[in-house]
Amino acid sequence: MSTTTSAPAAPKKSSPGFRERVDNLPKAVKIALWVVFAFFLFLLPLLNIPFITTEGSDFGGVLFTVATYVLVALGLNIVVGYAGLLDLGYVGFYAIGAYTIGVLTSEHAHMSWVVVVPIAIVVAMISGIILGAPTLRVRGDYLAIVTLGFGEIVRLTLVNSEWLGGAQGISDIPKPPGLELFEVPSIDWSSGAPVVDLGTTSTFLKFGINDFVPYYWLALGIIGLVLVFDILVKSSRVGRAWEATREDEDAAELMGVPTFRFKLLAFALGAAIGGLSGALFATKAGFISPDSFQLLLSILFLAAVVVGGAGNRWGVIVGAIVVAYFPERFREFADFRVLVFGLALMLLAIFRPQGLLPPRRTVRAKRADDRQAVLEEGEAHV
Amino acid sequence: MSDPTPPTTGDEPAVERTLADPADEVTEINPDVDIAPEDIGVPVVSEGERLLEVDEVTLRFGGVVALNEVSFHINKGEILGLIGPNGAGKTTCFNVMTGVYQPTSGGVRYLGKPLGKRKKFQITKLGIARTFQNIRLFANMTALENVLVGVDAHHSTGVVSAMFRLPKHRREEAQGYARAIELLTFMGLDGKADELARNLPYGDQRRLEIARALATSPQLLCLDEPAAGFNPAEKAKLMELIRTIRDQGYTVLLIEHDMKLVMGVTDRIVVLEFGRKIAEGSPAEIRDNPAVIAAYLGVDEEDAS
Amino acid sequence: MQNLIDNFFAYTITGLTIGAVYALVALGYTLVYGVLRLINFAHSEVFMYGTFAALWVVMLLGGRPGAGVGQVVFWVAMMFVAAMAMSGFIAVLLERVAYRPLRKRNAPPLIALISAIGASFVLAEIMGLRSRITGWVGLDDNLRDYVRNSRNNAGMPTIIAPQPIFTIGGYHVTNVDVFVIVGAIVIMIILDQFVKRSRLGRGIRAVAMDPESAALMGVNRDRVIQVTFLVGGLMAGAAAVFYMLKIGITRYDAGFILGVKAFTAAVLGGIGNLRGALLGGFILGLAENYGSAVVGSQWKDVVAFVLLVLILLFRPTGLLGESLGKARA
Amino acid sequence: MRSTLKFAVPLAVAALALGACGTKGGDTATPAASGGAAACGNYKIGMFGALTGPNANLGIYIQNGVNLALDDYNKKHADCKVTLENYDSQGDPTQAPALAKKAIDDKKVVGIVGPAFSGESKAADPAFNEAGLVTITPSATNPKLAENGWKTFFRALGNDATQGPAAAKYIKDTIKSTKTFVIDDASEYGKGLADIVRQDLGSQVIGNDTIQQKQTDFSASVTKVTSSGADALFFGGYSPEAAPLIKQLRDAGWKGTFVVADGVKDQSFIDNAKDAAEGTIITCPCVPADVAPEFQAAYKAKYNEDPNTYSGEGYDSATILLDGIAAGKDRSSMVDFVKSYDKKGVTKQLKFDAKGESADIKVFAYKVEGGKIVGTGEIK
Repeated sequence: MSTTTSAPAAPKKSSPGFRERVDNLPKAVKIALWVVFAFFLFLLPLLNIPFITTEGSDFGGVLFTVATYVLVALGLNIVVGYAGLLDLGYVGFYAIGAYTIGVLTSEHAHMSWVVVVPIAIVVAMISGIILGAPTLRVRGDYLAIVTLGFGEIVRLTLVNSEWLGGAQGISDIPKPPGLELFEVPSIDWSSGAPVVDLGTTSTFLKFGINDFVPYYWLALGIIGLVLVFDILVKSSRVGRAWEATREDEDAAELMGVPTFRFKLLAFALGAAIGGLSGALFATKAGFISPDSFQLLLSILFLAAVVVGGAGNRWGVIVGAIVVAYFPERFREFADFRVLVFGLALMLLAIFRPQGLLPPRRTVRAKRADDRQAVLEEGEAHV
Repeated sequence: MSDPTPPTTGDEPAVERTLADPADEVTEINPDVDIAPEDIGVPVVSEGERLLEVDEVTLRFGGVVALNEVSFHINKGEILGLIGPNGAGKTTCFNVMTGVYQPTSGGVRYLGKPLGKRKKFQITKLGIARTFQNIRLFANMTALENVLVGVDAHHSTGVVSAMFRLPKHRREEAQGYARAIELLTFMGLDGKADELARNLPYGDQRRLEIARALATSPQLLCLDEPAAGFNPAEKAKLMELIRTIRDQGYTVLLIEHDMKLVMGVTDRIVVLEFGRKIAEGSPAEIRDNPAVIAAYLGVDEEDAS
Repeated sequence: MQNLIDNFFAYTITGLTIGAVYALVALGYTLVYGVLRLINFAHSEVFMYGTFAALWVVMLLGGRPGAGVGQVVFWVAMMFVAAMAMSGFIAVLLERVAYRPLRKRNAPPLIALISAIGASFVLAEIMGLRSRITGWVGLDDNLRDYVRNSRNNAGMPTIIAPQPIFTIGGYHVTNVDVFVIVGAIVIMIILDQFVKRSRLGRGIRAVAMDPESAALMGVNRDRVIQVTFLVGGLMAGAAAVFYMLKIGITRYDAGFILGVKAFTAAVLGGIGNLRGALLGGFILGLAENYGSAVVGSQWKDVVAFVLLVLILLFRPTGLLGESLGKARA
Repeated sequence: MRSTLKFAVPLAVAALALGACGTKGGDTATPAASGGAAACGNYKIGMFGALTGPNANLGIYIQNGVNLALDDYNKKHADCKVTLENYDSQGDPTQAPALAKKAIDDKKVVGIVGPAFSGESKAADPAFNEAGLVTITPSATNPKLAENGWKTFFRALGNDATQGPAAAKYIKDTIKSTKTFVIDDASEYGKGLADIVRQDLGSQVIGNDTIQQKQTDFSASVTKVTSSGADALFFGGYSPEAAPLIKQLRDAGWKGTFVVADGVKDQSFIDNAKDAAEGTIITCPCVPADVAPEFQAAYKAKYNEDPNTYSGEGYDSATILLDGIAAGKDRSSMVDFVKSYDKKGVTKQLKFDAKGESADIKVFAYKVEGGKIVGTGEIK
């Protein structure tokens, strides 16, 4: 049977070298590599690696921010990347998640964090459905402006509603319950070489005021879960239906895909993940106000998705890191951050129009190939 | 990760496939692959009965009458040709049958029941599938995935099943892959399952569209000018393919410009002109029908050839 | 509510004035969208540069005009020339730098939006950082008045002193109100005629209708697109003048919200439809004012967006439908 | 490897671009050139607030005052200079906590001037409190900030609760307004202030409206004000909105008195509103510049302009911390030092009550006359 490698010159087909070599590794080695990588990510804020670590702001805090962007980007990727719906008001869901936490743990009730986070997800999801049900029937470009309006409506409602704290916002959002299992030391590089610094440690899952590392760990764990969810759902009927809808809505409908239902599903799931990230943000910040949910944020979120490569989950993660990390890393050029960011967006659009990591159809194709091989084996055994 | 899949097609297909010459540039179909519609709850009518009736359908766009009281029917198991000069309303008629347009008056009955205001995807689920005149594949999905979308029409895996990999998801995926491979093999596209649809050669794209439509397990397969852009040799092959599809138990409605193709393959023919039915009958009858000859001669020599 | 009834004409006239500005800016969105199917996100900055050009030309020519009618006409004319030149230039530049390279590479539509967003940031920030930029090149002292407090408001002297000229329903309609509303409509009519009758206008319509056929018929697509941007920029420049006459104060980020509103107006009327932009702008201006009167100014934007959603629900292609191509030939 | 290289290039380009621009941009936070004597602590004080971005003006005015105080100190203690560490929050509460952590982790930092805004204070002050790092804010005026029991919180100016009643008193007693219209901008500051004025003026408030920040067209509000027949308008908000608001009101022929608070005490208000600004009354819990002529002269000498809003408070806040350093205090002992501080500063007698509020608050009225903000005396 012929394989994909003989494909006629596909445009922009990524060279297989690195990827293939990784793919060809034995499964055990692959898993081990993943574990090591995950471990590295968890330790990153404590390693204080020179050059990578942000000088101007606390690295743990910055990493947490990056992690929330990653989470947001994963959620928005379902909407924009998979289902092809242009959403310019994603910050609305982010705000709804955060405010659900604020209202239920501080402003009007004192419920437990563990209970409230699922509520926040559900509330965001419902708001996604409420917004999507009437608007998803309008055409793509109109959806952009409608969602943009939604984001602003949410923010203005927050500003002008006394019940939600108005412009003052909501303070004293309690910390989540911690565990305090063990302490992790950090690395000190001030002597020029790495030295383990037992004086500066982070306690595993003690959610304090002055140590952002545990929040980062929490966010990282949630990202892991969302990623697994994303992978499982994408590689199913649901994922195919989204893609078919994105590619050609009418044809999809005529092939039996209830496109509206799937668009709404994408919207709801995206909203839920947006709400979850907002909830995380509120938890760590302890204080939220409408100022934290400006329209600009929606645009940054969208930029993260598109810069990375809409439709590719690894791409949007890279995009989120670029959008959230670089401005903090190059903080000393603060005044020019937005200018340079804008320039970078333009350059990217011109020189890398598919995003930093475009969707890897070839990888998927390969997986399909494996399936086929399995099928044949199955047949041969009978 | 993949699930052990029970073979649904018996042994021959695998053998057939291995025998196919990979060096062969022209894609050959594998007519022996059994692609008969699956038992997925679509009611089956016995051969010869009316599968679909178009009943005095009129469709107006503003002041323009696109279809004017058109009536005809399709019998189970036949190949019905729907022909007519450009702009006669053939595709519009298709669109009414598949729910893209609602008729201004009249209606379409499927298995004796009116389609009413059913949505497009619901009609597909009932068992009417179509291809498009200008190819509309999911360009950035692989050939296999294109077909899978069609198979999925009768699946119900949702987020929860997918998330927890419940037995339903596994069963449907396994069944879906098996069916998709079967169809691709039938179409001679099994070697190209992993190609992006947009990278396939033109002829393969046409065939992939048919495979995708068949994947929805239709009672009625509507082909909208499937031979457009083909050379005579390819057209001949396509006719053979259409006949094979019918022989496997499908009913086929064929829109076509090319009279020769239609004459050679269809059982009955309906002729439209300016949104009106001007003739109906066997190929022989149509060939001799003066109204049809006039319509074709009066319009476009080339098309009538 | 009572307040709205009592001052109905005041709210209406002032709503129409700001609506006229929305409408003119909306034209830029609608033209570009009609031709390229692209939300020109950076169009708001095209407008913003126009406001600064109008301001600077007044400063450059001595700051404060005398009274007489001749003087006023001269100053307003200078503002139009400067603002339209600046906005037109920025719009064409934008097309060359941010969009044309993408078109040449057949980039997906979403990426064009990203480029537009990037361009919008760059343009706004350049204006916001202009004092720093002049500082580098050593022009800070010479240009101090133009760049001082570049993140802050920049205000200009009154050019047309508002004088009530007639009274309707208790509201004293001023010369500025009349000038803005009538001026916007006149400009709109000129544009409508241009698109309808001129050769370039026909080109624009042809490309909007069917780019490929237009190309086959010998229409130079690039040129048409460039002209479209230019025309959109000129309209934004005119809007900038009206804005400065009415509001008199601008800022590096003044375009953003106004741009969102203007785009809303374009969608409201039916994007791609020139008369739709006019109608959408006026309706949006009125709706905002009436809404502010009834529920408070803080809900102004909410009123605007809710109106948009409602209209799209019942008329999915906007009030007049989308039809630059079909624009009533 | 080619694929990795492909996306590495744009990244590198972006990074280079950032780098290239930055070097030109310059940076005010230059670390100390060298340490002084062995006993010298090489202490730093932090400046926490918006130094870049849309809200940077206020932060820079404060920073100017702080730098002036540092110059004074370092002139006297040339052997052991104190340096300034900038924490540029851009006024964004989201960025504030990580910056606070950075300041806390830098053990050389013994005190913070800031955070400048109320929002970022709420986000960052809990952390400062827990770490025991003193903050003296020269500009955050939300009354509730002092209610949190933060032992490290000090405020070098009056809060809105002192300014609001004074503004109401002025409207009632000096302007003798009987029909007052009140508008706020829905911001924490503006709405807080306007609500106090509304409460104090009671029934003489004949109309209310709320605008949005960054709004430029106020036609609806203008109609409301003019149709109400108000003889005075209090606006709770900042100068970017105040300038177009009064301009449009005057264009519509409204003749009443425009009263605003310290958020509008800013030359840019006059520059932009031009003639329309004339006669505007500005209340401010800040001492007129001519009360401290030396400070005014020094400021003008260094920055070539008059001290602006909160420059004096910035100077005073920094001076308190520098006095503490001179007295040999470190981070932990600084809290008590500030608590018991009692000296005359350029803006007022610097002394704090148990909550960290300034003990000696006077609110002054200013008036815009001939394109200048002129003090007209204390509101008593």
